[in-house]
Amino acid sequence: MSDVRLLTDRFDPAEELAAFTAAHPQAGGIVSFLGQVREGGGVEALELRHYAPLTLPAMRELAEGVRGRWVLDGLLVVHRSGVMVPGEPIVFVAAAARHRRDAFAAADFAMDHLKSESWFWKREKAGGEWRWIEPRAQDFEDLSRWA
Amino acid sequence: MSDVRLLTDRFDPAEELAAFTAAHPQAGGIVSFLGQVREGGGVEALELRHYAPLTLPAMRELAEGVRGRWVLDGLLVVHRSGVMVPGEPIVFVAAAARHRRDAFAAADFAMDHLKSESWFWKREKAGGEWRWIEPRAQDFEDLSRWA
Amino acid sequence: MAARLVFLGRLEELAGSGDAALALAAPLNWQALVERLSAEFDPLLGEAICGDRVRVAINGALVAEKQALVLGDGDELAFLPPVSGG
Amino acid sequence: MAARLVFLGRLEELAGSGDAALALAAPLNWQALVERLSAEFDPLLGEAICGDRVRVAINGALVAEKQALVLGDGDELAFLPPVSGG
Repeated sequence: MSDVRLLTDRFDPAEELAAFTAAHPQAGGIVSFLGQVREGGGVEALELRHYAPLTLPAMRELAEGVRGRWVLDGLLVVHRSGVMVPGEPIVFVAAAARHRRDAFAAADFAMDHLKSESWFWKREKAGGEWRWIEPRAQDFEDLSRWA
Repeated sequence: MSDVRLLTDRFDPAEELAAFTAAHPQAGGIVSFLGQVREGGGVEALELRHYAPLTLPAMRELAEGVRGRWVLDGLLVVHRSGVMVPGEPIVFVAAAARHRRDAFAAADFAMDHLKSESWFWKREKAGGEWRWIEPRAQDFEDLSRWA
Repeated sequence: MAARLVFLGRLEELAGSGDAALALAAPLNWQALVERLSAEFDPLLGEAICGDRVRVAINGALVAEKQALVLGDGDELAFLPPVSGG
Repeated sequence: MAARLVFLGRLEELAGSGDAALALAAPLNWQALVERLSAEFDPLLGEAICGDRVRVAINGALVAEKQALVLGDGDELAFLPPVSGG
């Protein structure tokens, strides 16, 4: 079973890693990715909107796809929605596996697909003004690595 | 500057992640790898020996090599020596970067090189008997990915 | 009779809000819907939702061909521009 | 006069301990050292340290060609079999 959550409130990635590690003592390796709102880039706040009927089901489907592709002991996907400030975590993905390579590939793949295919719309506040963020070409390039 | 430590006592990877994240608020992404003594494989204990004049200097040199190869905001390498029991962390590597791909590649590369080139000798206790572990062919294959 | 419309991403700006109720006298096909939205909201909104990259979901399910949909009483229709990543 | 020997990994088993002092009457070259270790510890130890995959470090520095080393008073000589990963 994978643990897939869409949260509206701030979460603590270190606590998530501790709980996930404790839940998978049989795994030799755990790879995690933490994405956070960067400080210092002039962004005052970031908002992620989602469409509830699609977003969480698609995240669960992605997790199932990852589980089918690599041999994992566990997979965790935690994603925020709503307004976040610099330093605040946006997404935390962790993959536990017997073999290191599987854990790295699974976390990497999950992030590439979350970034490019998840039902999230992002806007950023800078200089007091909100503006919607367009899809990045880099996200599609990242995705094409897995084709 | 990288944070490279060789520890003789148990450490808490979640605490390390929290401190590393707090130290790098300008990084958008942080990839970590945690290696722990697996439960359930019949191993009762694992011991890592090292040779002090070589081991930590080589870990520092590896960290410098990683910093030269990818654009990182920070790099953390924490490695245990001594006797560890199942569930206990062995190694924790974290890379903070503006770009997700750099953080993934740096952590992956650091682990492959730590596993295959670091001055550690490992023995395992199973059925009450200690036995030395030979180098694994897989470690050398992992390494050849970066050539 | 009414349907609920949901506008995601920058479509929200064109629509003036993230969701709206649309009064219906009878079921609307795609072309009639685009005309209604152009008239009641903004002609740019009507144009935007016709773009190839804007998907639609009806009652939470993605629609394969939006030109073929028919909007009826009680339906929720969501307009989904390209996602911009988490 | 004495030198310190350090045995890592499975060489420790052949040597009977992780380190040992070696009394020296005069500096020892590699061949004389292998003979001393075979005689005082175990012939298998002498054989093992000659293997291509066993590196040596003198006073903490890796030696490029172990056959060329000369062990003198106060030196620390470490025998390093292939590492087995962290």
